[in-house]
Amino acid sequence: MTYAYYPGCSLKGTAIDYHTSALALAERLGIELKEMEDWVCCGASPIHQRNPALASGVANLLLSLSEGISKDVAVLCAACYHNMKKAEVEMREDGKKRNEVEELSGIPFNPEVRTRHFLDILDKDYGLNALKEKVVKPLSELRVACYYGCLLSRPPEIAFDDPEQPMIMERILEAAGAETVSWSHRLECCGASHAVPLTDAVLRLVNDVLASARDAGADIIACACPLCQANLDMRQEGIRAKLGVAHNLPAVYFTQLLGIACGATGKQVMIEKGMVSAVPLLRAKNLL
Amino acid sequence: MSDRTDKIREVARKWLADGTVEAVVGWEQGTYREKCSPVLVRKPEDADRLLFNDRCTNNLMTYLKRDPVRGMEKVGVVAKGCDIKSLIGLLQESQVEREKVMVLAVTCEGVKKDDGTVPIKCQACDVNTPTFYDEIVGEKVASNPDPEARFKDLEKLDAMTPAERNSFWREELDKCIRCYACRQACPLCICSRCIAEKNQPQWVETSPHPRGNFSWNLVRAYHLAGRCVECEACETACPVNIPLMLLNRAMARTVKGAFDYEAGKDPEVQPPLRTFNLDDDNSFIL
Amino acid sequence: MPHMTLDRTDLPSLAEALAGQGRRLVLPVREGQELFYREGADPAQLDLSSIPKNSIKEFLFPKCEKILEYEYSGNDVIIEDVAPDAKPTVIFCARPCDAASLPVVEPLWNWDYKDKFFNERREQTLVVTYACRTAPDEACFCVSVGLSPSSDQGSDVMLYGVDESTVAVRLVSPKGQEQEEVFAKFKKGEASDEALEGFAKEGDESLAHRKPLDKVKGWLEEHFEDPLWEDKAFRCIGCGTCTFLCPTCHCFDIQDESVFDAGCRLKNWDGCQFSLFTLHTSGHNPRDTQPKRYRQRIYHKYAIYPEKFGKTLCTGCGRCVAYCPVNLSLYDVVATAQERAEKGE
Amino acid sequence: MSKIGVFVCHCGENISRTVDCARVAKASGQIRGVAVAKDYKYMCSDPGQALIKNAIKEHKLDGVVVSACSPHMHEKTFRKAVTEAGLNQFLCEMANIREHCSWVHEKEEPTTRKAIELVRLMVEKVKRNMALEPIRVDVTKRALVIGGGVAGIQAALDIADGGHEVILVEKDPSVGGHMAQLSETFPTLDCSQCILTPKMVDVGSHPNIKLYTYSEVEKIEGFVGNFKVTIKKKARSVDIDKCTGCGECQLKCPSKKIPSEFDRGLKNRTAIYIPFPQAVPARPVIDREHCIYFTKGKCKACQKVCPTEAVDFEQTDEYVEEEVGGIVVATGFDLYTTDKQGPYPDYKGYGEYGYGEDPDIIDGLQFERLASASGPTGGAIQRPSDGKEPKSVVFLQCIGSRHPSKGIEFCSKICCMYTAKHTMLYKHKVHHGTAYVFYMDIRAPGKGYDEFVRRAIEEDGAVYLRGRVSRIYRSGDHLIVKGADTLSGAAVEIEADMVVLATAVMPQPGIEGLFQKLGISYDQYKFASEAHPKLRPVECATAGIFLAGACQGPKDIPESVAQASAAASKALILFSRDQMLREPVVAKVNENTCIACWYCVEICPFTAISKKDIRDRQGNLIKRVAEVNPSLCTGCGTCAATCFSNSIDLDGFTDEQIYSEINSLMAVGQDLFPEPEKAEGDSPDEKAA
Amino acid sequence: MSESPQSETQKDGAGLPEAATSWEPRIVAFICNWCTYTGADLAGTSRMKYPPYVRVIKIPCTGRFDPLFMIKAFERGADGVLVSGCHPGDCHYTAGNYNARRKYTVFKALLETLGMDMDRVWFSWISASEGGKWVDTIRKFTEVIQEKGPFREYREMIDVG
Repeated sequence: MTYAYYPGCSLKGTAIDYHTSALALAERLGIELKEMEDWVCCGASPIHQRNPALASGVANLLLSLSEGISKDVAVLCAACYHNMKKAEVEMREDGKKRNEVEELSGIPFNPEVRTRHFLDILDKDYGLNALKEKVVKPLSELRVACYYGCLLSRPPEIAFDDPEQPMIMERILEAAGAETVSWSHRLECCGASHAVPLTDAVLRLVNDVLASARDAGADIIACACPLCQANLDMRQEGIRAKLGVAHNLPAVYFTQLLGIACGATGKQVMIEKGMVSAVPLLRAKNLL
Repeated sequence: MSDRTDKIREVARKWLADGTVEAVVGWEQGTYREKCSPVLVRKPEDADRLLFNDRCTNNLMTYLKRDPVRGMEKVGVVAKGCDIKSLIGLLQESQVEREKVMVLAVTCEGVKKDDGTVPIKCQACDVNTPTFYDEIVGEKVASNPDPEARFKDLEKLDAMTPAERNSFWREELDKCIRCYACRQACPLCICSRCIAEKNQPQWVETSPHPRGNFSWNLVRAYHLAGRCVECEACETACPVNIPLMLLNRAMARTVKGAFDYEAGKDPEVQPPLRTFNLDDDNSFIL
Repeated sequence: MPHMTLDRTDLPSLAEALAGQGRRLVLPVREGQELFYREGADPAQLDLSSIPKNSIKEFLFPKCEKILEYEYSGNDVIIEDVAPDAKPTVIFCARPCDAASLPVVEPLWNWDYKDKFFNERREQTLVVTYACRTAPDEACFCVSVGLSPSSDQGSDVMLYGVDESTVAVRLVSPKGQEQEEVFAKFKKGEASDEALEGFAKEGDESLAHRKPLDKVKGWLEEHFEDPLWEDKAFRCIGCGTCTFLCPTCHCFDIQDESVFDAGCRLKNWDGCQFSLFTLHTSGHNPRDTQPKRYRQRIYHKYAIYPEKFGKTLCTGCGRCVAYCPVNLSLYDVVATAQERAEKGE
Repeated sequence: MSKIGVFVCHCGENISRTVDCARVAKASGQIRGVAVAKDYKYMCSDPGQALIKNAIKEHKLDGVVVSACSPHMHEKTFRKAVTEAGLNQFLCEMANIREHCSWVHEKEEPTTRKAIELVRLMVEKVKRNMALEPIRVDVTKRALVIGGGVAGIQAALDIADGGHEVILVEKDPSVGGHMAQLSETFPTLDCSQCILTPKMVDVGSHPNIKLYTYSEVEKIEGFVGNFKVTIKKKARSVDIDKCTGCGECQLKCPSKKIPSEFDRGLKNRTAIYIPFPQAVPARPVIDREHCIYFTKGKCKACQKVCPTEAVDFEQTDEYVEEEVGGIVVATGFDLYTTDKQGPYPDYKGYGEYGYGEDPDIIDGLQFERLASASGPTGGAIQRPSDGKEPKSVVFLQCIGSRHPSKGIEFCSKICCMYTAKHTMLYKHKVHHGTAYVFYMDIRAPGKGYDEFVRRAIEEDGAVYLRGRVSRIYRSGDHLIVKGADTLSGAAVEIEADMVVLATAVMPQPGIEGLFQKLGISYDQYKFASEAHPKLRPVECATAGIFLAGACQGPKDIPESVAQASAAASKALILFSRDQMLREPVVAKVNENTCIACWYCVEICPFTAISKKDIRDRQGNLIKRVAEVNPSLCTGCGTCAATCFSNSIDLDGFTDEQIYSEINSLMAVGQDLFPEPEKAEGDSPDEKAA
Repeated sequence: MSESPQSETQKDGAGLPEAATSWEPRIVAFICNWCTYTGADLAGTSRMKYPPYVRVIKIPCTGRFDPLFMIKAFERGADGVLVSGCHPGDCHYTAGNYNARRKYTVFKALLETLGMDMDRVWFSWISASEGGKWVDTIRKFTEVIQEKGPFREYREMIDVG
């Protein structure tokens, strides 16, 4: 199983733990994530506001880089996925749009190439049964709130699960032995785009998400988006200071939890990187 | 090849001896050049007349709809993968009852035409090892169809202007002598009374003049659209060398494109002109 | 008597010269893998490498011919005769078996009714035959019906390719002799009768394996019901290729084609291999199975026609053997009859 | 030689203004086979018709062409006229030289020529017309009504009152359907059961109605006027003749925790149960899936307590055959489920709303039960989780409906009205409560409907918010409903005690199986299809089968009842004669040349073609051929055009007729290679002049 | 009614126009009884105008249309053939037009392969309410045929025999 891997810029920077843990997990599962050469930033999130055609052009360029590796481009970042998948679907279905983009990017669109989120790959290609077999350290007794955020499953045209009620992350983490909680704010926006200009609003949004997860009895939040994770993790200090609520609820990547379940060490999945450390919790559950 | 010949004889002998079938239709050695010839074997001791080689070009399914085979309780028929496509067509159209036919399939690397060349159907063959049969002989032969082969000849037609195509066909069809060898050879021309032989009213004029020839060849191709399995028997039989397969393949390409259908694949599927989809192409209708 | 010789390379010019007298020109040319006699073909394309797939029949007895026209006028029908559209014709480099078919079918067209369509064409056709030195195809069996690869039956002029560059001319009929001047223009030398003798010998030798079929008629008369017919004719698919390519088969069908208030009567080729050929209006069909129809063809050629006209309705051209799509060889069938007759079976 | 009469009408000046009618008549007279040709001012007038009738007698005509207006206008008139003169009506045809000629062309030479050609075309057709007789089909004057909801009840009662026997088949243990579950009905707010129950009783006791409850249609054979129906009576385990309906068995049944279907799970029932007190028949049935005796082999408490020994554990499914002439399909609807466990696995649910997880999120029918005086709460509005009176209720419309991404595009039609009703019922019982409604559009086009919605808003103070809800989640004692009010542009968050979802109206799950047995078509959602959306809205394309109620599409009660009566009247029309007469434009098979490829059988939309065995006297099969049932054939001719052996022809439009029509267009002596005329003048009138 | 039915008007001397003296387009239209025929009636009752060169042959449904009809029409000298019926979903017989559409698709491709002039073969859906569409269609078709002239390629074939 080889996929053309597009990390995107966050995963080489702030979300290096996502990148590292995903590779560690993939290696243990026998999935090859082969990084495409010469990739560039996908342009999320300002580009499609400024120039939608250019956004699609960049996506087309990125998709074309998969040639010689695989027809499936594996993506981890929700924003990258959103941007590329949307362009891909549009080009496949709208001949006019496709011509426009091809002209702009000077690259022919290959309708066989598909953007795939890593969750989707684990669920459909790898399979939950195969995954279960690789679990050496079940995440038992860990109560996980799976957080999708607003981008990962929307709009319906690009969704790989029910856009309003996705359960894919739950399925996967349950396969790894975790207990998942049913909670209300799993698809709410964390406000990441407004993190800088409207920090106060963002604090409130994040607080709602965290409170909802805590109320549902979660020990930890699993994310699949670098912006969400960063926001949920590092805003907790601000929330304590400004709103007087101390959540102390670790927010990590699903790949980190799965990596540990499949036998990776905490270091290998960079679990210590979080500001609200998950280490004590995981130690307590005998997972580290 | 000789190995397959032996096995065909063995199975045929067994079927005839134990009463599985009344007779077996197969090929025997012909007498002109290397040609083979269809034969009906009724007795176990005659099974040794049967053989298989790369000159076994005849599509024996055409005999299933003819006397005396038609009236038999059960008959064996030796068949290449391409011939079985015709059988599937006959089954779809209820012309043959499956339980009355024992298919003795034979794997095939491809046959040769009388002039020694390889027919297009063999270049494009995806059934070198048949999958629909009662018994099969021969080592498995992998199919390696040339995806271009099937419709390659159509390119020259496509490249012509309509007027050029029209004069091309006028010239070809003017040769027609209305012997109906194409129809007789075709395993799927199943009508007991062909439309060309009905004269009240006479939709298709029987005289071999340009107008009669045009409408006959048009109707033949139309009635085989979505049904023709491209066995090439018509073109082979044509005594005046009309390139009938160009028409048949043009129809096959249309049916594939418009209805995503290929004849001779699945006996359970509806032939395209026996059904419809609500969202069939409507773009050409005002 | 010596015969004039020509350069083989002059054959196209000769053809043109013969046609130049207002004749339509028919000659064999190559189309794909096979040769065909074609009207109006370029003489430069003349191809003598093998025996053409079609016979010369269609130039005397076309596949479709209008024989009368009619029109309604009030309650009456006005019938108008149509004159044959016969044109002076030269068939250049016919094969001996094709030329020989003409005297075979002539009595048929002049039996109780004299067919002006055939006769006028025959009258106006000059047959220039190119002799076969040896049998040009495996299917040939002219020797079996009393002909030979260099037979001059039915020919007006015989051409003999005596060597690679030279063609000898023999003017056979008065019609041929009338053309002497035209041939003389191309004369390059002379050849003796002896020079042509090799043809008969080599021709017969090349077909030494073919049996005479002299006992077939007698055998047929005794074996109308015989398992042979079922066994051989099982494979026959009734395509009619044999009859349509045959130089001697001559059956036709009469069709009236009318449009609204007027129409015409057409004479079209037909064949005894078709079930419709003998189908009665009542629905009864005396020859209701393919073996019966196949048997009929053999009987007509080897028993009925000889009985009636004293000639075998076959020139052994072998087209029915070579082009039968199911390889049902007429020769095999009649040879089997001959063999069985010889054995007294 | 034919003797055709051609009668050219001037239609006052309507035709003669642009067509030279006299010339048309004269030219027609010269067509071979035309015995007489006349023109006249008004052919459809009495003298005009008399002219035709006299000519038929005088010239012994064997065919008539009336060259006048469209056959859609006067074909019946002239066919009647020729019948009166002793000619078969199908030997009369019309050449349309008014709508298709004089009215649409200028007065010029080609116009008259066209008229002549149109006549000639029809003359050639009529020469080949056959005398046809209308097809007569015997009619069994009994009806089958499938479904015992209000539509089925109404159709059954109407037909029965019309004097014909009715077989009413209901799959549930009682008739009544969804209407029996409703509390009050819009827009009058009268009690649903009060108006329905008398009809249920009537159905149970009507001498002309044979009621099969807890039964299903197993098989249907035959065709219009002559259906044979096999009905499966499911084992009820109770002999309803012996049973008195006393209810003792229900009291003693130890298996008491089964969610009641009738109360939509808001109340429990026993394993032996009468679905609701007003049930017809008021006889219990044993639910074998939950019965302790049937699951564990021991108990029989009901049998022991039954005073009439009516409980019969040995009962098995029984099959009965009934012969009927017409069928009314009234299988009704069910609600789209909002969780994924429901009966419509093809559709995505509304997991994000939490239906099925949170007990205080309910659907419209559950609310009906809560509001019903006979319901689990006796009509008090109490939320299911703890029985508290909800202080605020949020109603969501269009749950499923008009939501393409959930797979349904249609409008369920009744939700706007019943939601308004719900808010009223709620407000009338909980005076201080607040009812919120999230809607997309308000659709209230009916008598008194819009006024009703206005009343809910203006008098009862329901808060209508135009927008959709993104999420509902529990926060302590409340449900938080997050949505958008698109009129104010604000995001809204409402603390609710209960949420009611107006879910889409869907056909009964799996109903397509029945439709296939009936041979009727259905749409992508499995709603039954009518023969024509405007002109034949209650008939199926298959003759003798009629539709009533929501099986055809979402409908409210008045519509369902109206359609049921319409379907009943269609059945009564069918039963009004001993024999039906049908247009003899039907297909016929040439058995000599039919090759039994069954293209026609597959392609016929009316299942009018079947496979027939031809046998010799010893009964040996000689061949199989297609056979057209003239009672079912509607004469579209698709089979004739599809048959490649040309073995099917269509009376009235035979190959011979069409061939002759085409032939007539080739004028004799016409120059086949004329030069196109170059236009010289601009005015076409010049040419005519 | 004063005029007696027997006093039929008979003008003498009018030449009988069996055939046009110069070429006129010959358009044959096979149209279904329920939609297009009624649509053409509507064009009449609305007094819309179109050129008089179309000859209508009524069939019950486009499902009845056999491609042989079209070929015969060309054999009889048609310069253009139109086939028209109910829009998809409107068929009086529910499915005739869907079946017809498949036949059109296949037959059209066959004619194209044979190099027929496809400007002379038109298909349309015209409903009973689309009198205007009928008029537009016939007008445009007539214009095209007038532009192209007689269908010589086909007429050459007719001339034999």
